[in-house]
Amino acid sequence: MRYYKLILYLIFFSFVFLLGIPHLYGDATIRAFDTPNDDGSSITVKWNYTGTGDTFELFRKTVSDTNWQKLKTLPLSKHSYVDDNTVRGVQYQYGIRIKTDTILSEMVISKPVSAKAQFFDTGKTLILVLILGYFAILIYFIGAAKKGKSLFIRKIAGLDALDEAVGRATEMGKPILFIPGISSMSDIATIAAVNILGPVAKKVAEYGTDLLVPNKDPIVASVTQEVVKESYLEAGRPDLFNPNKIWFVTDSQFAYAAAVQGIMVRERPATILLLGYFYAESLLLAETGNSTGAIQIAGTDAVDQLPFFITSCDYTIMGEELYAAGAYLSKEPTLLSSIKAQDYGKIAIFATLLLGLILGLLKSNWLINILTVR
Amino acid sequence: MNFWIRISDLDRRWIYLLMAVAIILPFFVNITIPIRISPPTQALYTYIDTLSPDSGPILISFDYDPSTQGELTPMAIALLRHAFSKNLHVITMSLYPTGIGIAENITSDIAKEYNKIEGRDYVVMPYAPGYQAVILSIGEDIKNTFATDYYGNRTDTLSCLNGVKNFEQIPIAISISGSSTPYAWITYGYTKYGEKIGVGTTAVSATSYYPYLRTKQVAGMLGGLKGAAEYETLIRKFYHTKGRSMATIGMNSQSMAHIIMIILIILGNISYFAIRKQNKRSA
Amino acid sequence: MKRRLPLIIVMLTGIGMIIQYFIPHPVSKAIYKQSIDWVIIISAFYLVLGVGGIFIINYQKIKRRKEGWWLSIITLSALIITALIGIFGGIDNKSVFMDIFMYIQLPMQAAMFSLLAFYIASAAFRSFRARTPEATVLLITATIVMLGRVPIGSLIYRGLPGITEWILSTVSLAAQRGILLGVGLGSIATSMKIILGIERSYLGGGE
Amino acid sequence: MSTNIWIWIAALLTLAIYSFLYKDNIVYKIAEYLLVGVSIGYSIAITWYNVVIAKMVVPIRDQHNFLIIIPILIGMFMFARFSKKHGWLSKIPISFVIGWGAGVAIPLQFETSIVEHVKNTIAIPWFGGNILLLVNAIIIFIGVIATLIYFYFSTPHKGVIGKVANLGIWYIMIAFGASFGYTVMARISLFIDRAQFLLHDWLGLIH
Repeated sequence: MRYYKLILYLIFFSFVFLLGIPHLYGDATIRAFDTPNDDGSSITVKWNYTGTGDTFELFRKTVSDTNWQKLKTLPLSKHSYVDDNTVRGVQYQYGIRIKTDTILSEMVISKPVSAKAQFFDTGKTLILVLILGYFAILIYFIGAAKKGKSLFIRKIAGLDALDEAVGRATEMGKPILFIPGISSMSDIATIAAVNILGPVAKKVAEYGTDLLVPNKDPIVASVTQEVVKESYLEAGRPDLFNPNKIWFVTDSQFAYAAAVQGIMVRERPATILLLGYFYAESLLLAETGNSTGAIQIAGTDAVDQLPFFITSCDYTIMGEELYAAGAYLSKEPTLLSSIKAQDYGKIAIFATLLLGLILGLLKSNWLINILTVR
Repeated sequence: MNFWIRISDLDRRWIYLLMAVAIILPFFVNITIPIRISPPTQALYTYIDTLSPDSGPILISFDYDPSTQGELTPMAIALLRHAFSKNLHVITMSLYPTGIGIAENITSDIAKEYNKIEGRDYVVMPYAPGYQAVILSIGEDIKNTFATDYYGNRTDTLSCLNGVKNFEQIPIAISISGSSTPYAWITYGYTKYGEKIGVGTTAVSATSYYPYLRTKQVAGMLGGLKGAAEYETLIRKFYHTKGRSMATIGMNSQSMAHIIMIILIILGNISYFAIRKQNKRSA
Repeated sequence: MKRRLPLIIVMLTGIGMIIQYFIPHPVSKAIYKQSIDWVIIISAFYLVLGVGGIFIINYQKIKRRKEGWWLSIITLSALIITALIGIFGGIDNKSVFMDIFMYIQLPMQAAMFSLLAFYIASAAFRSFRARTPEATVLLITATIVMLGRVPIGSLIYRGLPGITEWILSTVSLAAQRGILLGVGLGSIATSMKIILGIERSYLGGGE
Repeated sequence: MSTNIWIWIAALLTLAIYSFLYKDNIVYKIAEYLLVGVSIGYSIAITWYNVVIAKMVVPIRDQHNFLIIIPILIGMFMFARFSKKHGWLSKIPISFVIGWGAGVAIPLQFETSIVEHVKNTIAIPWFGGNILLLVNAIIIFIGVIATLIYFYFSTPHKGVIGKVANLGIWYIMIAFGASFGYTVMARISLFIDRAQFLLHDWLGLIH
């Protein structure tokens, strides 16, 4: 019974409250709130107004202030404003007036509000779910691999050729040229290239062939040097290791290309491996290599450069095959596990695509909305 | 049939030579390959063509560095010639520190062709750091953004800028760029101040502006050497501009080179099939 | 400790940067900004190492009078002179350093880059042969797109630019998207393996 | 003909690079070694200003941001690689850089290369009324699936999977052809630009 009375009171007072607003042009309400998912630098103001007028005038003051300060004149079509000129933690009040050329309405005022910084961006929840899900799949397969479960991976064209190409160089007594792309170490393609370099260097050491690794990135240079040194050690030939053959050339793209072009025509390597991330210099390197008659195997995840490798190299490892190749060659089961996780990721993408197809036919935007990361 | 084998194994230096000739020859021989004007080029041309000297100065921003000069400089030149032919006032600037020298060189060169005077007919602005900040600040007060011009004259004393405060008096801002600066012009110039934006960009980046053209956020666009050649064709036709049409010449070279490549590919294939037939017969 | 510490650092920085992505708080943003500088600073030390290597290699070449030793003198003196002029003479637009860049480095780089005009022709000539159905498709699309981009193409057939545009925005887009999805999954998985300490080839093999 | 000495230098160096098209020769070698030297010198000077001064000296000296000492110390560990006993310390800077890169990449990769592509692929305008757009969207949809199947490693390419993977190859070949043809124009314009430089700016043969 008491609730019943309360509701009645509420209705009554809201009527009084509404009547209290001067009905110059119509009804207006205003709401100001902390902008969600931000660093606490802004407040969002939204208002509703149905009625006539020319423009809105938006005002602001801090709670302790007495004077209103005009923020902005906005067209009647606007119903929100993000005030990004606020001080975190300070309480503000916003007011709005409707203006015609002759009259200005009474101000409608919001409740005090302050900008706060959030600790979790809810707009990115989807990404968090995806990361955790993918992590779980990956860890599952790592566990399976550690238990010795064998994981089937289809053949990757170009990988078998790798052995052959290394063998050919040793037979001919000519060097092998390994180019780990021109990107930095944090590029996954570079890591895959380094993964392939290990086994290749080991084989080279066993046969006593020369291996040249010119680098465009100083960090990559120091890593490839370590990897080759380690491989020579494992092959029992640390005496053959010469750090001057794995070096940093220059960090300028075309100066590097000029130098590598020179190496190709002067050292005449029998085998050239172009593995990693490449830019426009891809064709400069591959064509020069091709003109020397070397066997060339390329591998990159740089989609734009793949056509050029395909035309100028004997074998091309495409896209994510490059990552798989590294894992495959290393014969480390835990590394292979990620290929399985990738395949499950693909299955998830297929499922999402099909679901999206069906929902699209049902005129539902639900999935597209979910996939919109703000 | 030995001929086909020879073609098939043609020394690549012959190909290099053919390409070089195909590209260089059109510089000296006058060939005219008709150029069809694409809608984005036409849109930009038409917009600028409707302006009159009292519409206020147009703004051209040289947002590129020497690496993309080949494709972009002809655009800048064509736009300047169009503007000067129509006696429009021009403001040139650059969001890149390395672009400012290019802006000054080209603007003063073309101005000389038309006897235009710095400060009266056109202004070259100095470099000011920060893309976003510069564009936003022009939206408020351009004389505040650039207190002096490139040569150190106070901007509030220049007659070219009389009555010019911000974007409201500048009918269009054109960003010539091989990178992403046009996006900054769209986001801060168009979205925030409603300024008309024109774009001049490399052939490779041109496709990424089509969505903006469709939504009219970009008023018109020149894409690559082809776009520049189209613009040159328009101003030659309607204003009889003299001076080197770099892009049109370049476009002739471009067409020749493409044709040579296609002939080579066809020859390669004929020789491939001829040799295969030969081998079959001998087997 | 010796083996573990690098892996612990990888894991901590990796997870830290992931968490940072989800936090809009200014503290998190500040940490991110600061961390970028840290990586830049650390990377600069590798340049020192790399340049050191260049000095050693060239010095040995000169000292042992190896074939082309005098070319090493060119590299080393160009390196030293450019660096010194830049550091002591300034790098603004009107400096000698910029002249060296604009009239020595840039023209040579541009010339290197433009060699591609020749290489792309020779690559097309050699490899665009209708050996297999797949190769034929590649060669036909390449030819259509090549023609569709120049004025002479639309003289041959009006619709060529339209077809070019269509190929690029549908079939080509689909394949690129497919490749990129796979590349995305693969590189995320590799990044995760790095954080978990399973992928550690960057540490220089085995141990 | 140009009277500017710098233009002459630039032009001669450009020709030196082009001489490689005929064959490797001493002039190209000189240009190559010079380019390598100058480019490293350039990087050193730029790093000096942009990293050493801007990111190390200024923050410590002017802003008293002593946190910057940490990455400097981490960077210094890199020199430990020359010591047998403390060599393992040299793995610390690389661990930091790699861990940082992996952590930053994971969420961004999900956002830009997975979610965004999937979303764009399923946004098929079924009821938009434009048949052409609808057909294009379906062609893209099929292509994305076929290409992705080609990169599926867990089953051999046989049966239905093999057929779909084969379709994927066709898509890929068309994409590669298109992208090759698309690039031709840009590469040729590079040489056009250089030729104009030589013939106009340097020799003044064309006007």
